Order: sequence, then C-alpha cells, then structure tokens
Amino acid sequence: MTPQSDLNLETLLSLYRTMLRIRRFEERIVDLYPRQGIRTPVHLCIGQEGIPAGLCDFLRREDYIFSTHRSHGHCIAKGMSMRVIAAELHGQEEGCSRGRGGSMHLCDPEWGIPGSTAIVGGSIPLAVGAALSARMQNNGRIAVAFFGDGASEEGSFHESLNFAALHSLPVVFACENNLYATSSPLEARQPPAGIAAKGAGYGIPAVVVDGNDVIAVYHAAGEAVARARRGEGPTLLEFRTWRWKGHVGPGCDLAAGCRPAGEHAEWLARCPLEFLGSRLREVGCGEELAALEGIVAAEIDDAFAYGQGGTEPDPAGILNDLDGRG
Amino acid sequence: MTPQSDLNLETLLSLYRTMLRIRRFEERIVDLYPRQGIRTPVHLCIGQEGIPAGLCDFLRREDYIFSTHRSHGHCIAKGMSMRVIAAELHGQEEGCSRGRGGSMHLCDPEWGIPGSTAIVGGSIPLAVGAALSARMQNNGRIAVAFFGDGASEEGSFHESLNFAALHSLPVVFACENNLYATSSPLEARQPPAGIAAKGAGYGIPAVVVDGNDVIAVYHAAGEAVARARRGEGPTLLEFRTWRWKGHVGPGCDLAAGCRPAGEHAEWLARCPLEFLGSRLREVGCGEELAALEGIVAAEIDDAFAYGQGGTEPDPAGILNDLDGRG
Amino acid sequence: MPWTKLLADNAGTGEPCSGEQGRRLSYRDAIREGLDQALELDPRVFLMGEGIDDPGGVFGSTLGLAQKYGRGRVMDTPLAENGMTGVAAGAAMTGMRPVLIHMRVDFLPMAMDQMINHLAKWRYMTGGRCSVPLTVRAIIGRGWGSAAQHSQSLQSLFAHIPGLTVVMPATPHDAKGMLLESVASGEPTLMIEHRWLYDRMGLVPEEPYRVPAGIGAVRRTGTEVTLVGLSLTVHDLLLAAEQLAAEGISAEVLDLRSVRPLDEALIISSVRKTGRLVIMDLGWKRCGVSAEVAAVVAEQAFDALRSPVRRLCFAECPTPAAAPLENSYYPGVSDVVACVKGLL
Amino acid sequence: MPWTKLLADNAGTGEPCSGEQGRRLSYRDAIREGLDQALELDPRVFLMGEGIDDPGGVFGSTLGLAQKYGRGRVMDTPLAENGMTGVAAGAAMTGMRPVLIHMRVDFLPMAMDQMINHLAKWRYMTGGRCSVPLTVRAIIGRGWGSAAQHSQSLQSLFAHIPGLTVVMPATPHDAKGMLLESVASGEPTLMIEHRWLYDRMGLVPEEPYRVPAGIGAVRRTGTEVTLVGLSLTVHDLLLAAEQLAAEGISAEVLDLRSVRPLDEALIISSVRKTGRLVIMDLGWKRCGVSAEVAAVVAEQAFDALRSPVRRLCFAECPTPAAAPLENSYYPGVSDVVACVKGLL
Ligand SMILES: Cc1ncc(C[n+]2csc(CCOP(=O)(O)OP(=O)(O)O)c2C)c(N)n1
Ligand SMILES: Cc1ncc(C[n+]2csc(CCOP(=O)(O)OP(=O)(O)O)c2C)c(N)n1
Ligand SMILES: [Mg+2]
Ligand SMILES: [Mg+2]
Repeated sequence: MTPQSDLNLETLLSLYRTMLRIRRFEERIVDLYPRQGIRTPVHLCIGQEGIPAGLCDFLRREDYIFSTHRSHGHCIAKGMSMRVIAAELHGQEEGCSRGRGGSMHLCDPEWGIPGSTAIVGGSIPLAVGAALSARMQNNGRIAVAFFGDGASEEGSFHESLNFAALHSLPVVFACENNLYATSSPLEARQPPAGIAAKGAGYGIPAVVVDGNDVIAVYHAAGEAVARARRGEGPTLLEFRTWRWKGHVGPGCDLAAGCRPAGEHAEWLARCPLEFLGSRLREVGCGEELAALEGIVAAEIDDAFAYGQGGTEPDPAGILNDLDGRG
Repeated sequence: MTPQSDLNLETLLSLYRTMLRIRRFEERIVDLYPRQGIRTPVHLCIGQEGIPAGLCDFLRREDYIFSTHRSHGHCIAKGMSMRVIAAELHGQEEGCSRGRGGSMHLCDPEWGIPGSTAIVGGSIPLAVGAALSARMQNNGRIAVAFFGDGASEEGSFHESLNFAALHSLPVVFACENNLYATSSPLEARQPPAGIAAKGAGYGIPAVVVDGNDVIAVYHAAGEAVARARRGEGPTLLEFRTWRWKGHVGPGCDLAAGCRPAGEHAEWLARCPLEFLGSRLREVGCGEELAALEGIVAAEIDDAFAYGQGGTEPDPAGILNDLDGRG
Repeated sequence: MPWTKLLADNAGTGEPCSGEQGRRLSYRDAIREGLDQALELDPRVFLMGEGIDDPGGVFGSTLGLAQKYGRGRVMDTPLAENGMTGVAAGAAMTGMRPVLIHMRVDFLPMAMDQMINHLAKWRYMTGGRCSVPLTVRAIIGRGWGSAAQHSQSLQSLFAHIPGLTVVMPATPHDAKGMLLESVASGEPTLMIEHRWLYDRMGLVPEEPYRVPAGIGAVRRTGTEVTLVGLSLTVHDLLLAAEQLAAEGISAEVLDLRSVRPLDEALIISSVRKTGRLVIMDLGWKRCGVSAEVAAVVAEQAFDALRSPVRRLCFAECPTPAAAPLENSYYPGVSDVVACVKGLL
Repeated sequence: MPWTKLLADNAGTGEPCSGEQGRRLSYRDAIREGLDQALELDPRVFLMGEGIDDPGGVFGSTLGLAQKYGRGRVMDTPLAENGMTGVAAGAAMTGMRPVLIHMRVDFLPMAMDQMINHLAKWRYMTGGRCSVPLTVRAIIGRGWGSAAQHSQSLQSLFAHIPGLTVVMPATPHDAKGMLLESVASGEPTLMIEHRWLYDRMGLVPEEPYRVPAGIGAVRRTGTEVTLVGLSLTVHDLLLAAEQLAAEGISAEVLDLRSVRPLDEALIISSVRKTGRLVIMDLGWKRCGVSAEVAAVVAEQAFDALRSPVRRLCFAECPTPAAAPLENSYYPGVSDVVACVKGLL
C-alpha cells in the first residue's frame, strides 16, 4: 500500500488496533486516576505504543515476554485481558495478581507473561532464562526482554547479552530508548556510542529502529523473531521513542521542567498512531478506523467496569501466596 | 636495538628486572609454601609478568592501581616493597595490612595501591572512582584497573566502561586475558567476539596486545597512559597471556586435567622473560642479566627474611582497624 | 580538615523529638541544609545519584544544589547501582568524601557486593591503612500500592555487617546532624531516611553540628514499659505512649537512631527500669533489628523482664499492593496500644 | 510429577547426627548423590555454576555429573552472579528446576538483587500464579587466611527475607534430603553448606528422600541447658555437650537445620525444659540468626529462663587473615564449655 510497507491492510489494521487499545486504555487511566480508585503508581507508555504493537504481533501466545515498571503496553499487545489489568490496577482479587502486585508487576503466565519487575534491568536476565528454558524443553518458544535505555546501563544487560550470545539463545532484547530515565537525559548517563552499538561486542546483530514507526518496528521485530525461531540466537533492537506523560503518574512533566518543551512538541508530532492512521486514511480506511474507535472504547469500558466492580482482597489472606506451602 | 623495538637498553633492562623480581618472588613462594609459614591462598602470576612490568613502567608513584586476587605482580611492578608483601603473606604485623588481609588484599596507599579485592570484577569500578577523584582534585594522576578475562563477564565491567567513557576519565582498563577463570576456558564463558571488542560499544579505544611480549605491552600501555594523562579518556587493553601455575596454590594444575598439556607447552615456550632475555643476550647484555639475577636473588632473600622474622599479630587486637572510632 | 571544629552534639541524647535550638525546618530541608553545608565546608565532598539534579531533587532533598555547586559536584549518574557504589568508594579511598544517593532502599540489593564486600571491609582488610569515607543515603518508600519492590526497609541486612555504620534519623535535627556526622566521621555510613518523615517539622540549629552514631535517645520517659523504635516508628510509639498515658499507663519511648552501632546501654537501662519491652521496627521480624534488641535484653537484662518481649513488625511477606492488604501489612499506633495493654 | 512419590522424612526429627539407615557416605557424596538423583528423576532439573564441570567439581560435589548428563544439563557459566541468578530464575519460572551453585557464600552479595527482589517476591507479586522453583547452593569457606571476602557466612541476610527458604544441613543425611526437598518443593531455596563438613561421614539412605524445611532436630537430649546450633556448629556443640556431661552437666543440643522457616516450637519446648539457652551461630551476632533465636525465646519463654541467654558468634569484624587472629575469630568448643559453666 504505502511505499514504506509491503504489509497487507489486515496486518496494518491489526497493528493500529493494538496501538489504539494501549492508547485508550492508558488514557482511561489518566481520566480515572484523580478519583483515587487506582491506588498504585502508574507508568504510562503513551507515545511508545508502536513498539509493543509491532513486536508482539510476531509472538505466539506461548512465547514469553518479561516487562518492567512500564508494562501496560507490553501486556496488552501480548494478548493479556484488559479486564484483569484494570482489576489489578484497582487492587481487586480479580486482578492478574489478585491485588498483590499492583501496576508494576503485571503477569499472566497463560499468556506467556511470567511477570514484570520494577527493578530496572531485572527483566533482561529473566527473559534469557526463559529462552534457555525453551531451548532445553525444545518447545519452539522464544522470549522477549522489554527494557528501557536506563536499564541498558545496568550490569545485568551486559551479563545477559554475554550469556545469550554464548548459547545462541532464542531471545530478543527490545530496548525502548525513550531518551530518558525518570528525568535524566540519555546524554547525562551514556557516552554517545549508542545502545545498539553494544551488540557487536558480543557478536549480536543489533539495529536502531524508529520506534514511532510501527511498520519499521514490525519489520525489525519480524527479522529478530525469525532469527530466534531459526535457532540463530539473540538480536538487540534499540527502538528510539519518547514518552508523552511524566515518568510516573497521569500528568505531563513538562511544566515541572523535566524535559524541554520543544522536544515535547517534536515528539507529539510523531505520534505512532497518527503515523499509521494517516497512511491508513490515505488508502481509504477512514471508516475502519472510526469503527475501531468504537470497538476499542467498548472494550475499555468493559475492562474498567470489570476492574472497578471487583472484590477487595481480604486482609486475613495477607500471607497467602508467599509460598506453596500454604 | 631489535627490530621490534626502538626502546633504549636501559628501559629494556628495567623491564626485564621488574619481570625477574616478580618471577623470583613467586618462585620463592612456591619453594616456601610447603613449609606452611605462608598460611593464605596464593594466586601466582608466573607467566604473566610482562603485563605489570610493561604497564607500570609508565605509572608514577602517586598514580593508582587496583588489583585482584592475583596481585603480587601488579604490586611489585608498581614499586611496593617486597618485604611488606612477604610479611603479609606470613601473616605478620609488618605486613602491608598488618596480617589482616593476607595474600588477596595487598595494599600500599603510599605507593598508589589503595588495595586489592578478591571479588572478581570489584577492582574495576574502584579504579574508575579513583580516576574520577584524580580528575576532581586535578592532581594529574591516573588510575589502572587490573582484572582478568573472567572479570570482564561481570556487570561491573560494563557499568565501569560506561561511566568512564561518559566522563572521559583518566583510567586504563587492563584486562589480563589468560584464557581461563579457575579451570573454565574462555570459550565456555564468552562468545568469540573478544573482550577488546566491547570497547567500541562505549567509544573506548581498545586493542588486543600480546601480553607475553613486554615490548608490545610497553607500547600499548604507553599510549593508553598518555591518553589518560592528556585528558582524552579511558583505554581498554586486552592482554593475551597464560598462567603457568594452577589457579591457586604453588602447584601446576596440569596433572589434574585442568588445562590441556599441549597448551601448557606452547605457552611455556612463550615465556615473557625469555622473550626479552634472549633479545637482550643477542645484543650482548648477557652479563647484565646474570648480574640482575644476583641482585634480585638478594632482594628476595632479604624480603622473605624480613617477612618470616616479623611479629605475630596479637589476638587481643582483633577488633582494631574495623573503623576509625575504636 | 574542616570537620574537626564541629563539635559532636551529645546534647542530642535525652532531648525530645527535635533539638532544643534552631529554626523550625522540615526533615527534607534539614537534609538539604546538611548537604549544602557539607559541600560548602569541604571541597572533598560531592554528591552522586540517579537524577539527583533533576527538578524533583530526590524528594526535594537536593533541590538547588546542582545549581549552586555545579554538576561537577552534584552529579547525575547512570543506572548502575553496584558500579556507582564502587566508583564512589574508589573516589572515597583516594581523597574524596562522596555522598551517594538512592531514591529507594530497594535498589541497594543491586549494590550489595560493593557495600558488603568492599566498603564494609576495606579498612580492616588494609589493616587500617585505607578507609572509605563514603556516605550512602537511601529512602524508604511506603504506601499507594508501591508493592514488593518499592517499599522495603532493609536496614537489618546492613546492620548485620561489621564495618558499616547504619543510621536512621527520626527527626529533622538528627537527619542533619547524622548526615554531617557521616561525612565528617570518615566511616562508610548508610543513612536510611523515611519518605513519610520528609514533611515533618522540627527545630534544627543553623550551624553545622554532628550527631554521633551509636547513641540512642529517650524521646519520652516512663516507668511501666519500654517502647523501642527508630525512624518513622518513633512517632507511632510517641502517639501510642500518649494514648497509654491517658489510660494511666506510663511508657518510655526510645529512639535507636543508629542500628549499627547500637546503643545497648540505653536499652538495658530502660528495660531494667520498666521490666517490659515492645519493639516496633520498620521491616521484617526474622533476624531483624527487633530481634537484636530483644536478644540484647535476653542477654543482659533477662532477669528484669516482667512480661514477654513483643515485636511489632511488617507482616512476614513482601509488601502487597492493594490498599486493604497494605493497611494490615504495617503495624500502627493501635497495635502498639493493644500490645502494651496485653502485657500489663 | 516425579516428586510426589517421595515421602517427606519426618523421621529426621529427633534422630542423631546421621540418619538411622543407609550407607555411610560423606557429606560431599551425599550432595552429589542428591544432585544425581534429581537429574535422574526429573528432566526439568539442570545445574549451573562457575566451573561446576571442572576437575574440581565444586569440592567434589558435582564430580562426574557433567560426564553423565552432558554439559547441556550440567552447565558451566560466565562469572556473572546476578545475571546468572536471573537466568536461572527465568528458567525456573518457565518450567525448569535449576540448581545454581556458588563456590562461596561470599559471592551471593553480587546476586542479591535477583535473590531478594526477584526470587523471593515473585510468587507473592504474581498472586501465586508464577513460582520460582530454583535451588541455590552456596558454600561457606573457612581458615587458611582466606580473609574477609572468602569466609563469610551470610545466612542471616537471607533468613530475613520472606519468600526465601534457607537451609543449612549439618549431616550427610540432611544434606541429601534437604537438597532433594529444595528441588521437589518448588520453593526458591538457598542451601548453605560448610566446607568443613564435606569429609564428614554419616548414614545416608540410598533411595531419594526429602527432609522438609522448618523442622529442627534434637541431636542430643539434656536437661540443664539448651545449646542451639546449625551446620558446622552442631558438631562443636555436641563435643561441648560431651565434655559437659563428663563434668556432670546435662546439655541438650538442637540443630536448627533450616533458618527460614525456623522451628520455633522446638526451641521453645527445649528452653522450657532446661531454662537456659546458648546459641552458637556461624556468623556475626547483630541481627543474625542468634538474635532471632534469642528473640523467639524472649517472646515465648522468657519466664522459663533461669540465666541470661548467651550467643557465641564470630568476632564483630571482617575475617582476619593471620592465623592467630583467625583462631580467635571463631568461637570453639572450649568457649561453649566455658560459657555454659558460667551460666550454672
Ligand atoms: C535498580 C533500580 N534503580 C532505580 C530505579 C528507579 N527507577 C524506576 S524507573 C527508572 C527509570 C528507568 O529508565 P528506563 O530504563 O529508560 O525506562 P523508562 O522509565 O524510560 O521506560 C528508575 C531510575 C529502579 N526501579 N530500579
Ligand atoms: C564475584 C566472584 N565470583 C567468583 C569468584 C571465585 N573466583 C576467584 S578467582 C576466579 C577466576 C577469575 O578469573 P579471571 O578474572 O580470568 O582472573 P584470573 O584468575 O584468571 O587471573 C573465580 C571464579 C570470586 N572470587 N568472585
Ligand atoms: Mg527510558
Ligand atoms: Mg583469567
């Protein structure tokens, strides 16, 4: 359809729909947060939706992802029910971790999401371990580590790349480089060489991808996933992107002076939904997009109605789930 | 003199002398160890002497080095007294750490050796910190991190390279790649890309150097040290070498099957002392070398006589030196 | 050295929750003033930490310092807790006096190797020849569903390690004085602050002063039960003591202030007087500070005990997110009151 | 699942230092047999560790296993303790049952982030939906000037953390049974072994069996004082008890076996009988296992105490290298005897 893409319309609409679900889900969080029904810190990925959407499209239900504090997008894209996410955000028994984990530890083992960690860098070796496990069980699965630019500074990143390369493990390192860790800009934390440049030190193929161009994400991810499935080992993908909201919470951090206003404007203009949406409208999919809005809005309504209507955990059960001994 | 080198004889003899002091010092340990006067694990660097000799030649007394479990060579080359090392090995009050540290924690702050750590990878960030400190104090000093190939697998290596590159710190990363960590061969622990290949990921110049060719070490080190002094930032040096003795203790680990016999023979044939010694003899320095043997033997005799004749620490003082309060 | 002229503030002992002189300042501002004065007094002092120069300024405790002293001395760092601790330690070993700042205690496990194996041992391993004058600040978070990895309180892990000093100020006065003491003492020190104390006001002298480690404080005198707390729990205990007083029960409240070294003498003398001991820690029970306090009493004053020792600690599980679980996770004032009444 | 048919060995309680059946085997060989049987029984089990396939075979405890099961299941690793713990945890979360092996406990601080923030919390954080059936083995070194960084004994740090199981077998029987229990239970477990126990012989059943965590053992019965130990110290206490018996003093010796969970009931019932408590830990005193045992007694049996509780622990400093210092660093049998006599 467009010169940038040989993808069929169905795929493009599906990518768009995933991004839209993430965007609207998080916008609903923004709306609801002031009511204080969501009593857990939220790290929103609005502006970064292209990455989970483009990457998870290649994953099977049984493939593994490990996510971080900023996990809503990954989990929604992987197929996890928005209902149980909403319920978890509301601290309900119906939530994915029955109100124990809150926003930063979303999980759904039945959807290939063993869990998420809020310790920066923690997700990376876990994903490598899942890839090792898949290899040992010979079950054809692959694993994806989602992490941020900040996480690439942690020692666990290096240790994980080394081990994954050594054993040619079926893992994709998906670094969402949104140029900041909380309010620290990348250049205050890393020399200019870049994150993808680390790959060569381990013989790991690595590419820098425009994370706001879901089609570019899709192509890069497709290749990385295919390499992993073919048993050719890990790939490091550095996605360039930017988050619209503050590091944590529903607001924007612009007024606080956390990031320059010019940068904000520049990245708003590069909205991943708009990027694909405008192309889809160009080829006459305007009506489909409008319909999708309605469908997704209904899904979000349903998810949050479910989430809000759940059951409060009983404090008497506070020690349950600590271990399997009971 | 030789085609490989434009160094003057004086420098070459000095390099040889340093290597010889290290070699004979450690051989004396091998001799004495069965007598059980040295009651602390020893990690010998026989076969690797070219690296400390070639590198430390460029260091001033006040420059910093941070060493590891395998530290005798580094400390001798840096200028530390063999007497206090021998005393420390014998657990005496006259030892560099008054018998508290034993073999793995040699230190001499007055010779720019704040200490050594037996935790693999620990020395690397400490050296970076010393370089930061030198920069902040603007005292013209530089710092050297000695570490092994095994240490390059630890997260601290990555974290240190990143920070040193970010701030262009005056530090030299000196990796002594002796192809093993205890008995684990390099290829069981790292993909083939190599340790020096990590440098590019941070924009750090890196070279692979024949560690058994002290002249090559000298040239590479000279450049790295000069860069650091000029304020141009860190350099990563990967020295290829091999230890002749077992990982720990005075014996060889060949009989135990830790490393292949062929490899052993090959590396024995590449003795760093012999490498330079044969060239020095070719240009007629045979007598100087013989004289050096005598001088060094006397130094070693003196050092160990001192070390053995020291004072046993008094158990009543066991809690001293824990902190500056007590 | 700039620090020798600062007198240690022994008057701190026995004082009420804040000092007796100075201006009213928040805990946050007391820390910031301490950092400011340390930077001012001693050119060897510098600050490092993730985002410490950002608009949030570590919950306000470093605000303005990057502007005043420059980013060369108030330094943002990469996300690399172990490496950065090593870097700070290396700088400390070679003439500097860094203060390394963590937004949450939960990130310290990343740095445990440098904390336990290096900082804590270096001076001893070198026979006293090389010390590590490094101060580490870390903040305990709590509430709002922060959950398992963002509301830990790990002082007991560090209190176990010889060579480390671990302090936990409960008041603005102590926060400033302990920070300055950490920097001045030249000992590797972990100062753990509680986020919920940041807005708390108290009298803080303007000039620099030192609150020595290892000296606890009696925050309220009493005769029938000794309530031992630290950091945030001191305030819960004071409220409980007030309620108990209203019911005619006289409770003494001790603030440990530092958990390593520990003021054993203060605990013992109080328990010898009251015969009863309740400890309210911030953290888990097993092998924690509460265990140590109980053990010290079992060793040195078992004969004075007139009722069983009681410990009020977090539930023995990771912190749950949901509000009703979170509420029951943390012991509160009413638990203290009920516990004491159960002993009498 | 292959493990359900293995019965838990409750007969372990109350037994003497080794089991009552089986062949005489060293502690080392008991562990090796346990690993061998785990690998044999369950295809999900694999071993990882630095140099575990080398000719030393982790002090002999993994010898031959790489040859028998292949390097795909007995896997050497890079030197990257935190990363490898994460890798093992990731594998455990996704269907495998890894055993991760460290030559020394001293290297665990490198892995603390994964141990404390991930392994220990994962099951709880996921509301019970994803467990981490990972066994970590680590060995305590001692002596010969190994010094500060190579002879630590850090069980207390882990015993503080809810979600972890921490076991410390004192006998060959327990070493095998606890290892198999760790793998079978599916709980993240740290098994800490003492190098000085490796040559110790004891009766070990040939068939696989499980020694459940949280159940201590009475290793010798007595009436006048309770001596509580674990791992290596159990044997010192038994020797001390013998010497005391020769002088007419009757000591009961308890082996904690696991420090988390802790067998409180066993401790309490013994102290209620004897009225006296001496704890000999392997490690430091402050906030350690010895503190916890004392605290449990102060809480639940203070009224039974007829003399002060005593703790025998390492000197409160890093391990010194020189032999005379090292000798005085570790408490020994004679210290136990003297201590008990001082109480009577
Ligand atoms: C080990 C650790 N250090 C610090 C933090 C505090 N923290 C939470 S998120 C974050 C920023 C992470 O940046 P990045 O990895 O780029 O992810 P992003 O938030 O930008 O998506 C920081 C510093 C943490 N959670 N864990
Ligand atoms: C963190 C840590 N892990 C493991 C060890 C055990 N250990 C001591 S030396 C060593 C090998 C180190 O290899 P390398 O860095 O190549 O140095 P080399 O001994 O070859 O000089 C190991 C694994 C340790 N001391 N510290
Ligand atoms: Mg980021
Ligand atoms: Mg090596």
